[in-house]
Amino acid sequence: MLPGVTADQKLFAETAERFIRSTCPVSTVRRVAQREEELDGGYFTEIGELGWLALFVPEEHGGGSPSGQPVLDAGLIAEQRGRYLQPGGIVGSNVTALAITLGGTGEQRALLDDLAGGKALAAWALGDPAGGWEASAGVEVRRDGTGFVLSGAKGLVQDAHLAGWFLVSAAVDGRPALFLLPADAPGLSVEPLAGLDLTHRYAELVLRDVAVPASAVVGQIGGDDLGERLLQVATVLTVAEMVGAIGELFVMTLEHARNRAAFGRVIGSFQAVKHQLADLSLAVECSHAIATAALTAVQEQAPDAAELASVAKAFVGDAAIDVSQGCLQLHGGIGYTWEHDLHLYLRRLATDRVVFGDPAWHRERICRLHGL
Amino acid sequence: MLPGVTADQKLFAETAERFIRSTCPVSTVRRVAQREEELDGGYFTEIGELGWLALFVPEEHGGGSPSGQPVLDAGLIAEQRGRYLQPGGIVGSNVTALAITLGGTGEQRALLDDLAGGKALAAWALGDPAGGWEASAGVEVRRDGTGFVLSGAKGLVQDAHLAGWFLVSAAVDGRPALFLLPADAPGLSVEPLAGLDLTHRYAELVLRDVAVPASAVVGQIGGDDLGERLLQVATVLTVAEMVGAIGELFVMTLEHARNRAAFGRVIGSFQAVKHQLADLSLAVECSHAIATAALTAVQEQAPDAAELASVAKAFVGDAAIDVSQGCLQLHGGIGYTWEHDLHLYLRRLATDRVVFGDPAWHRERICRLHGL
Amino acid sequence: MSGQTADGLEAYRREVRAWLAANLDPRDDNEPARLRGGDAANLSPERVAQQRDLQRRVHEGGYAGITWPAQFGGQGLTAAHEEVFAQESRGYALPDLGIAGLTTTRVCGPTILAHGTDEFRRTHIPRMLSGEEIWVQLFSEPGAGSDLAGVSTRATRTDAGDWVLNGSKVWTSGAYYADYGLCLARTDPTVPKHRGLTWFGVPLTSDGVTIRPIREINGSSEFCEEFFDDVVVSDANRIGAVGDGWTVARTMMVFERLGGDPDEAPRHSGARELAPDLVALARRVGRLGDPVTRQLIARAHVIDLVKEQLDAYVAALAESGAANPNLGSYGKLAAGTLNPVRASIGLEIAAAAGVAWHPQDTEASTTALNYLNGRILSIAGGTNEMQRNGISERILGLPREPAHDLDRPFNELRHN
Amino acid sequence: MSGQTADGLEAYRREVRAWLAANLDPRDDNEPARLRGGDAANLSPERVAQQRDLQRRVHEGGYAGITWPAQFGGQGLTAAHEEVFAQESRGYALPDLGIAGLTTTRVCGPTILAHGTDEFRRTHIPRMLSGEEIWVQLFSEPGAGSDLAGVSTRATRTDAGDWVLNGSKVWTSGAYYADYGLCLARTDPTVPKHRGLTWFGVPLTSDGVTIRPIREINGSSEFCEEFFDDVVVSDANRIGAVGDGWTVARTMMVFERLGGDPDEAPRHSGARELAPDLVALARRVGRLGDPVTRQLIARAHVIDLVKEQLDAYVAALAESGAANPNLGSYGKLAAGTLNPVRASIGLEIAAAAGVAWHPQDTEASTTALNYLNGRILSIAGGTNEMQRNGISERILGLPREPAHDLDRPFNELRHN
Repeated sequence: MLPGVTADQKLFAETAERFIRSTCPVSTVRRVAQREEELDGGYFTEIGELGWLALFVPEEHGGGSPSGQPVLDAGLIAEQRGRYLQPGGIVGSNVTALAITLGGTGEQRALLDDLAGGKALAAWALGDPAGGWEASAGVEVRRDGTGFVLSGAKGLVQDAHLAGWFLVSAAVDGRPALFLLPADAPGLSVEPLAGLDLTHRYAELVLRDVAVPASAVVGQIGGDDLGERLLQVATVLTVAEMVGAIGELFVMTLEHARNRAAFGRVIGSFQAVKHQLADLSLAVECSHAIATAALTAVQEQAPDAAELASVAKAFVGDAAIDVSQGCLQLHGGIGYTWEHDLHLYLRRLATDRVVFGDPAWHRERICRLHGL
Repeated sequence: MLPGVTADQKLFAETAERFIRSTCPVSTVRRVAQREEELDGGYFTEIGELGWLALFVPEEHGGGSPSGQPVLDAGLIAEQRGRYLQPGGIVGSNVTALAITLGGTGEQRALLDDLAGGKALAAWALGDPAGGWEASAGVEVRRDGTGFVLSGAKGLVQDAHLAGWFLVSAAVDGRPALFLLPADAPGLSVEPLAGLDLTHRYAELVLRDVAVPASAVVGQIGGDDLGERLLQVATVLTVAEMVGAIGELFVMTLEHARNRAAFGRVIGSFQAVKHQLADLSLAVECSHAIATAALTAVQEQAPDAAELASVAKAFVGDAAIDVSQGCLQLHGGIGYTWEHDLHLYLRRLATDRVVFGDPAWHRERICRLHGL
Repeated sequence: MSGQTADGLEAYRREVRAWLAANLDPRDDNEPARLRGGDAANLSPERVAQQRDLQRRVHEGGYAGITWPAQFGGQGLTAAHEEVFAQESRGYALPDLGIAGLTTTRVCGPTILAHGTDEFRRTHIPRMLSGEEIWVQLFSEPGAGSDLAGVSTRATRTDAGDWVLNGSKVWTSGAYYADYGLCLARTDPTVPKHRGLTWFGVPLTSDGVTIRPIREINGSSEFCEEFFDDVVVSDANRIGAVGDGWTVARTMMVFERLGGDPDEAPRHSGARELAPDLVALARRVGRLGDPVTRQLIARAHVIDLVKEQLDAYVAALAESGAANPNLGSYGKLAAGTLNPVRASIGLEIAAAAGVAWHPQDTEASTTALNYLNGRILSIAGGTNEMQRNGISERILGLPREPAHDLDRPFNELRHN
Repeated sequence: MSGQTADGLEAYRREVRAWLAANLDPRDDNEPARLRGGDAANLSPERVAQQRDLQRRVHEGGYAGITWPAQFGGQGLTAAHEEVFAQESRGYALPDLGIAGLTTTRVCGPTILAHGTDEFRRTHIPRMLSGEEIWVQLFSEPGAGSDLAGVSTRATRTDAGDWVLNGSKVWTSGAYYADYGLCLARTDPTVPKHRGLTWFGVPLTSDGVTIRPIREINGSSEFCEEFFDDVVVSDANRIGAVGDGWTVARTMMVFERLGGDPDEAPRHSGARELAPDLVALARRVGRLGDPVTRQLIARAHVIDLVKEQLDAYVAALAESGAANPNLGSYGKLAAGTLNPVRASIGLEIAAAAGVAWHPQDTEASTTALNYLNGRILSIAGGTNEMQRNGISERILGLPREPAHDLDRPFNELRHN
């Protein structure tokens, strides 16, 4: 995916792919999705051992990234995870680890070892149930002595059922803040949602007068750009997962067109099919290109990091629908069957398109980033 | 265009086409467009004799329509005018005649004979220069004794340079009103605009404290649906012109694809070209269908007339761009030359798309018509 | 129409009216209309048995197969009589044997009437009219979708003159409760593909027939696939001449085109609701006032009305008589290209609610379901690509695709 | 690089620097960049003469054709020297002979260097470097656009061994101020189309040559068409062997692909303006606060950045060496499909202002001009359809289109 990957990064990505193919291929993902099998708890400690959850964690807490460029390394993993529709959203754990690393108290930092090793998982509760992705969305905060009381609901929390910790965004006196809460905090409940995606599960995080001590705040209230940085990282990692899924879906469709025959020829020899495949592959390459640029900019904290992250999500979000629809069309009837993997990709992509901001939300954000 | 045309209507449309082909074919339109030739003043008295301007005029003023269904008859003429890119916007004259017929004073009705015969032309000044098409757009009215003073500007007035009369929409005390003003009214000026379309010319109508007597009001101020009816009629006639142009553009492109050879075959034998032509022809047929429905509903003053007129303009406005772009693509380089007629269609359609409301304006109107 | 006939029709109308009132229940409008792509598994064995009974009652009353020949159990009357019955019965609960019921009376029955032997017709047509036999089409195959004549299910003749069937069929609506399949099989693979085909009426209870529901991507199972393992079929069950299957198929496709689902007939002109699904959704997510959402709602409404008016326009042209018989492709391609756009509009309006929802939130879950169903008409019954071929070649008169497969023996062709 | 060479390069850099300061004017950044599709008629005869003079001065200074062979008037130095000159001269007003000047040094010159006779090269290459000869490509024809090898301009051999040219060429950039055309003609119509072609250097002042500007739909005239009526061309002006024109053409196309307009090089990463044309337009029509307009502006910006990053991504892949050499088609197809979308976005934002405007209103008129220009890259230099063929066959590895024209004599083919 990145034209300039180092040998270390290449090895890291190849190891990831090998692990996935042997441990959790799409056939396993499907059984988990159909609730015929629960995700093996060992999956997370194994990927912890592989270092997927340690990329944003400092060395003293068992962390580190192969290239010293954690966003790029996480992007490589995300791409492989997307290709094979890996379950258990780890973007939340990675982003929570990054938040604690950048702004956590000593007490909070103690959690980093568990996060890095996959012994604890975290989810980021940012958006509200109506599709807003501002920190303030969905939750009200009132001060109570030195602490706070949180009320409201956050929507579309990825794999909340697996999380031991929640990083909750909210606004205190109009200024963005991050709170780190254990899943068993009184008043906090996870309400599972039904959904399109079968490979991730989503929930609403409901906060009923949840009392939170000041020590639960990560970073400064309104005092830094931590939330903005997390949004960029979560966005580009989601984009990278989508790019992996889009690429795999396209390859699957190209193979189909090469092998399926009609009227005595393979369908991939019909110009109308060839041209559709050319257009789809353009969307795939454009998605790769803009994702690479966005990952790089966010890694380098470049001045245009926020913009490129939003441009990437806006573009890849639309491309995901176009490629899904085009691939379904080219598969014909067989793609309409439950047994075919195609719909697992279609469902995942339509959902990832929305997670951490749908294209319309990011387009409006692009205008605001430019002061419009 | 209308599956249910009567024999009289068929004859009327065929006579119109014959007249255009012998008197003002596209080669003549081109010379007028390039200012190599002025439009023969006789054109309007001739089309007056053919009855194109008399359709909305009562018999006692020299009017009448072949089928007694003036909107449908005018639609047939509009289609032929669109096919051959006829100059001199007559929608304005027809709509002004309709306004006077429905709501004009005795004095105003005296103008009907000249309008019906093409001896005087009128233009309707509705929209403002920024693209609003509400009656109130662009012009302020203050009362002055029994009369009024109008100030402001109306935009995109079609062929204002030919008009002896202007029907000006405005709001009096927040209620829509129509004023009939002679082109030489003091304070009124026509400022020619440069533009994309070469076959119609557009101007801004500037009103600098134009004093208007009460006798210039057509119909009741805010008291009836006259303005709404005029908008529907102007919209569907513009749509009918567009459908004529879209159809002709498509036929031109189909002929090109049937005759142009590349790689030893006609290009219309390549599946990628065939499929583009199929999609374009679908857009053409959909345009025909919705235009027919809208013309019929407006003729019958059906409950859904307003809605269908707006749906037709929204759809055909978008289809006009799609078909223009598709036909340009299939023509290749030759379509990029000034000498080829294609760009005359492309320019006219992009402009007609906006006149009396672009698709976005009509889509918002559709929501409002449904009380949203 | 002569005065006498009109009198006759009025008498018929009175008879019908009396019979209906005495024999049928009023229609229950709360019963959900069958939805394409919805879960049709609600046709339980009990429900099917009940509806068969109802059909038998209508047949015994003399109102099944009104225009069908009397010698095969029909009533031998005119289309005008049929129309009278349709008008009068509108308020009653008529038998509803689901999609396979429609296939029986609109596709398989007429095809058998046209091509079956007298003996076959005398045996089966009355049973089709009385609800005793439900028939489905066994046409599409896993390896032959768009290429309809590319079927490779084999029928081999035995020494006794009967046939042995091997192969599989797919996308059969409602086969799980049907009795017979009208099955297209290849009887001679050594001739070009259109020439070696033959139709058979296959009892679905025969040894070697396996029927499996297909689970679709939306989770429902309206369609089935069927497997044939050495299924023995009597030569008496052959429909049409050996090798003449494509002629029969063409007849069948005409009936198929005519026999659309009446629930899907174009709506009448007049006041129409503004994209009610999307307005409800936008209200639910609090975006009714958002200008971007309003544009999307109006776009969907434009799509709805344009499809409706295109169908009406094509129907009006068809009635005028002189129209190209292939114009129906426009309506199909319009649905195939515009339905997915409309489905995506739903996702755009819904944002988060379109991908995850509280179990009871039907506005949201419908949006997702529509997205999954959005391309059904882009694929089923002739893909968009096939419609574009048909429009460009049969309406626009452009050159046909070079054929690789018309003159060569089927067994020398590349197939799946 | 050895220390000595690096020293040598540094010495060269000092020479260059001194020469530039003494001989050239600083670059005037207010001069408008050449805009594709804009009116190039501003290359007046005076301007061309002035720029030829400047080119002569650079050549006399020893800085024209830095890497070209010394025996043909070049400097015989390395790419590193050329890069040094490029770095140092950035702030100076270098000769600008417009699009035909670029064609001379980037396409025609290298092609002639590769395929011309020694005598021809000794005569013409130095003149190309000194600004004395401006060359254009005479390749496309009215009847041969996408089908590049389908040219029908005929060159017939005379008894004296010279050639007589008849036919016409089209879409030649800047021919109105050029001296020579490198012209592809059919010398044998009885063999398949790729085999009967030959190239000639044709003085554009020859008897029988007519050059006419093509007026484009946007009203400008960047391109020309040329007519040849019994134009006599000496056999000494032949480039490459008789009948071997397609080999030469392939060389030429490689140079063409390499020699893109430097003004169109990908912009550098970093802060970028948000679709400045559309923001100005939206401000002008008072819609900057309209959510629908903001979505459109952002869509355009996404298009701009994705095209930029796609080009950068493909370039990075190409630098890695192992990339498919056809990847450039992606950038071309992206421009060909996305530019029209972006142009339509302008029309949508502008509404009334996009179709009629006060003469001085450049935001509005630019919108309309962009709409007319929007498909230039969808057609010129290989249509979208040709790019899709290339991508599907040469990158995705799908079967090639069946060829109707490769093995049959040209004069038996259907052509325009």
